[in-house]
Amino acid sequence: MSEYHDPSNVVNPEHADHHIVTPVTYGIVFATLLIFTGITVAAAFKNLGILNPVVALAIACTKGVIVILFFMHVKYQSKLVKLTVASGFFTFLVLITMTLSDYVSRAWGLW
Amino acid sequence: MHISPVLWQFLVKWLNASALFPREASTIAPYADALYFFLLLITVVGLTFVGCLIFGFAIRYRKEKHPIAIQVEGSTLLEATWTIIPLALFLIVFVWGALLYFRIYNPPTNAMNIYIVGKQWMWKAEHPGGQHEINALHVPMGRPVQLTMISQDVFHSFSIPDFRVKREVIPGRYSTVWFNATTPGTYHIFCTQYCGTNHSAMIGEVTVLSPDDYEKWTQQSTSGTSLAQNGERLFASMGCNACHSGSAAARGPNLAGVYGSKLQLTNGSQVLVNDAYLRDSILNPSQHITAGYAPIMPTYQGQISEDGLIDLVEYIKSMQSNYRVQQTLTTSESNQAAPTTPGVVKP
Amino acid sequence: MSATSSTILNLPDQRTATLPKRTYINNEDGLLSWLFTGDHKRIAILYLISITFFFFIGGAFAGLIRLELLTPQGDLMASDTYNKMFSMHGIIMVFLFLVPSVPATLGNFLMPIMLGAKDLAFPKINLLSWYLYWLGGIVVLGALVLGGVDTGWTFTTPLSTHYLNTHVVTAATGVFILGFSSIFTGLNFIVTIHRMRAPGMTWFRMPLFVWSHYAASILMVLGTPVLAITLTLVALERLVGIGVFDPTKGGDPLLFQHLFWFYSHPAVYIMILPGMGVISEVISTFSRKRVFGYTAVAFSSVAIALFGFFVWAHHMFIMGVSNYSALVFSLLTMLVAVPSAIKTFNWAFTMQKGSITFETPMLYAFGFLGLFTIGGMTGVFLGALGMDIHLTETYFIVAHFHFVMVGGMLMAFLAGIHFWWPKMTGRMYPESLSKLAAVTTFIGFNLTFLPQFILGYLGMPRRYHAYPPEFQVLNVLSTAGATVLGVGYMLPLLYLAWSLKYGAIAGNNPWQATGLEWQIQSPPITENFIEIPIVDHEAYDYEWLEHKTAQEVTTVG
Amino acid sequence: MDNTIVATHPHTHETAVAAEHEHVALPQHRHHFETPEQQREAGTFGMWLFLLTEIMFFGGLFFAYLLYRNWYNPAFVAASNQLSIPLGTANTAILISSGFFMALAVWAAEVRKKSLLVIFLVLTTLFGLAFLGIKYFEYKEKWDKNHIPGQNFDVREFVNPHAYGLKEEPLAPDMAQKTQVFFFLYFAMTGMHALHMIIGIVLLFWLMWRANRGEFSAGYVAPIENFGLYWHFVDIVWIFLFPLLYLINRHPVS
Repeated sequence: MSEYHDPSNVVNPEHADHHIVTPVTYGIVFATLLIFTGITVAAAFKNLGILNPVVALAIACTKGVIVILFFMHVKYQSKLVKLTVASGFFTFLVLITMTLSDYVSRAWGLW
Repeated sequence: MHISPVLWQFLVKWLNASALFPREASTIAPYADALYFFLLLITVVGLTFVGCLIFGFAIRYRKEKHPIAIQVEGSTLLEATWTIIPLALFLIVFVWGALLYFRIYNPPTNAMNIYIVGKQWMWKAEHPGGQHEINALHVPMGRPVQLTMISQDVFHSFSIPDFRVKREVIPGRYSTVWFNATTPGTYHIFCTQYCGTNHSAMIGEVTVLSPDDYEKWTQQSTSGTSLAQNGERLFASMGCNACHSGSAAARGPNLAGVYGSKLQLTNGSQVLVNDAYLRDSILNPSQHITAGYAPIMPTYQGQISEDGLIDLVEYIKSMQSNYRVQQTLTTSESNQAAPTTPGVVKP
Repeated sequence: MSATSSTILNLPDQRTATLPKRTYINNEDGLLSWLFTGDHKRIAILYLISITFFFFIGGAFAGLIRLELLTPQGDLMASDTYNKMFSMHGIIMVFLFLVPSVPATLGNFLMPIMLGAKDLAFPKINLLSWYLYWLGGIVVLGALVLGGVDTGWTFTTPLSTHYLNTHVVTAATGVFILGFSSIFTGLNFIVTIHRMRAPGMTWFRMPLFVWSHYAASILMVLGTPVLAITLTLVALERLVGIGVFDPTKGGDPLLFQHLFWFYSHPAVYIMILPGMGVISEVISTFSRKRVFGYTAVAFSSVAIALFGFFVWAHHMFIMGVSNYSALVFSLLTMLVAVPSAIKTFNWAFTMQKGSITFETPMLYAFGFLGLFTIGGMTGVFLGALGMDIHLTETYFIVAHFHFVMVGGMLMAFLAGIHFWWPKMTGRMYPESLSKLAAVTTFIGFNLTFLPQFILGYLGMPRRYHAYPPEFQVLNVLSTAGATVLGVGYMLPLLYLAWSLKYGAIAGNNPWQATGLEWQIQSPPITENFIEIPIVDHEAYDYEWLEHKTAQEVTTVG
Repeated sequence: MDNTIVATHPHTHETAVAAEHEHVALPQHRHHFETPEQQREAGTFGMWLFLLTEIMFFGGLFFAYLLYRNWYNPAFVAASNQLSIPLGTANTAILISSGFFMALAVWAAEVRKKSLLVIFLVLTTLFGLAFLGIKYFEYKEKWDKNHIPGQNFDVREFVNPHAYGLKEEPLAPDMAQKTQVFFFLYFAMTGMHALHMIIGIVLLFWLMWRANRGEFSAGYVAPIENFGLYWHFVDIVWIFLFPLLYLINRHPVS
């Protein structure tokens, strides 16, 4: 174990201090998630037409983001971790949009 | 392109004899070759350039001659140059390639249609006039030919190198390719998509005939009943005419003249009726319900072979007039009786 | 040393020189100390032995394939056997050799040292990745022993799901496991690069070898799981008949193609990028000059990784993707070709005003530059929509990717192995024999694969067991070339093994290179560095090296 | 593949010796890291990279779902309405609770409360098991109704729902066949999710055992934190699966 303390790992932007989230925050997040679950079930029984899946997905995304930010501590993490999370969802979107570009435009006919 | 014809002939002969390039036997081939030569040119120029750089530097700056290296950071100007020039070249290639792609995959409207069914491991060609071929295809010279292709099992790929055309033959979906052969002769047909044990035996020959010879060939090799006639029989025997009787009170829509028209569907969309639509609405009817009709048609998935579907499609395509509808009814009444109408072959 | 000598090789006096007493090799003894090691260098050696083993198995299949194609008739083996041969050749070479080749051997060995770290971030995961590699390898070999698999390495549906009774599921399981081996390697590299750099080692002081591995690792981590789920679906489709890829049940076989190529196109960048890193190091060292336009080369690696995710459908131009989609993917394909062009020119200009010597690694690097240029340019042929129609699924494709993968990657791998051999083993390889091997490989390679371009344009389809007789002349040439190529690959195996005992003692820095790995003893100690270095100079700083050497001389003198 | 997560956490070679303060070297500190801080961050970062691969792994399934839902919407609606909303909702709540207790467990480890940590880990496990239990009954119902894709798949309920007391619109026979695609994706997605849960629960037992020995109440919390990330990721997958599979179209057809 070297005594040398590496300064670049502490002052560099990839570093963030170890933050402890309190149980109160967790409790609030927990309640919010349950409420959103209720809303999404209720919304499914209303006929909103095209908006139904949009609402369902919007709520799911919100819940997901809340979990990622608080339960998974990303809000208190370094930029590096934030960027990592974002890049994962970005690549997922690339997969979806680029593949859909084929399926959607197939219906446009052959010129 | 205006090269002296003599010179051109010589060039073509020389190229053919040395077999570095396939024959140019369709109208598309020269266009494909032009792009190929352009690409070959930039490759050779690029390779020569890189080669000259490497060998030039290697000789000029070898250690014996240049013992102390001079450190250079880089050069934005130079780097920009070799970013922009390749980019420009590649974009030219892209546009050129795209234009060629549309030329190859956009059949002219007056193309004659031949159906190809691929299966492990043979090609079946079905001419609308009732000529059936296996691993062979006869086409007239100087006339655009469109191939409507489908696979019965796995992916195949229909390739005629001398025509520079190729297209994947997919299960469950029609794909098309077209060509206009320019020189009589026989050419290879290959299946280029790996399709199992006898992949390399899935080959055939396309024979390009002069128009007269082609006429003779069609006379001699017809099976006697056209695809549309086969389809008519099938139409009756599957009981399609029970609903698609053409009368106003029928439970199914009138099919006369439906081919090529625009249909309004119950789900609100508008579709152009083509081969693919007809095939799919036999197999998956509920997704293609014409506005005003109930979704009662059963699926025929697994009950009709691809050949049968082609016959049906060809029959529905040929139902362009009321006369044909009446014939259908007559046929259905006399049921299995041989159709009396001559096979309508779309030119 | 005299300024006019034609080599930069600087070996210690062989009469007095010995290998260092304590190295990572003899730090602990016994087979178990290797099998349970956490040392990245030992794992690299384990990987090196493993991939060499699989390379020669895959190579044997290649030899048999070429032998069969000597004559137009299918007379050497039955078509089923032939199909199994090329499937196995593809699966072994792609998943068991090319993907792990440079990253798992040279990358594992050098990455921590280049960053000034004692080890990779997760040594146990690194070891696990090697075990997964073997597990996957054994399952793949198991599929072979049980009777083979004949899907081709692409597992095309519905052929692989409904029309074959060979061991598709076994092979897919093997590839699935290998995927996780590759994911763990990539994950380890990314964390190491981000978190384990020595003080002063900023991003733009990292060697380009590290940059290219970083780019490749991103692709491994993000691409490979898609392959995993795709193969899972294929296996389920085979076992249960679920119908996601089966058109008769409403599935779309093209969905398989999309998902498969979403991984498998980036996979070719996983294969080639680490090779590019090796070339950067080699050319710089033997030109005594920093890499021309360091930033451009570094960013072009990242650009390739990024664009690499947007171009997969160019494998499907004729497969019935929509024309609009084909246009987009073709355009993006043209864009991804640009960074490769930038790299090639930057490497060439690195030599400008340098002081060039021609040791074996440099010869391999020259080979790489030439072959990669051809391979890359023929990629543009295939990216051009209209041209692709005629060329795809023919021997042109085969030649193209062998130029990139074998001509590019394998040349780079051999360049790297020769370059770092003294560091890994402490001994030099025999120079003249290895030069002969480099030249043999180059000639053999061109003889094998240049005729295949012509065959491809003539229209000979790939994966054909028998072919029309007019293609025979070119096929004979190709087979002849393959023989020469085989000799070219056997040679290094023999003389490198020989050099383990009889090679000249290399000393710490035989090439007088600037990388951190050359400043420590060879072979290195288990902890790599006696004390963690503090980096105060950029990569490829030859003036710094000269200064340092001069100082050492004064101190010692 | 997931059991490899175990190895993500740097192992201990010796039994934990209580370290009083962050700056005192922990026995779990690995020699090749400069500081424990560096080690912890490397672990978290590595875990996140692993979760990226999980995103892409599920991504393939999600894309297949998206595609076929658009192609065969009526079949997806009808088949989705066969799933039980009360059970689905209950499961969502249970899984969120499990995640909540996991988050509390991480907190307990961070503030070094050993008994609380063990209690929360036990609660996490119990709720996880409850989720799987309910899932079992849901699967069983599908089995009884022959709604498992394969040879015995039964479409009668979709072709003629009124005969079964359902208020659904009947599906055309060809569309009814496509419900099989939905059920396959349902089983693939929830099954893959359940597999992740099972692996997670196995890991939880292991963590409980270690926590009970006091390994995580002396400042070394990386395994708990990283497992927490994994467990929450599994939650997130379910948060998306629930509306996508259960709530496609619940309102009466107007």
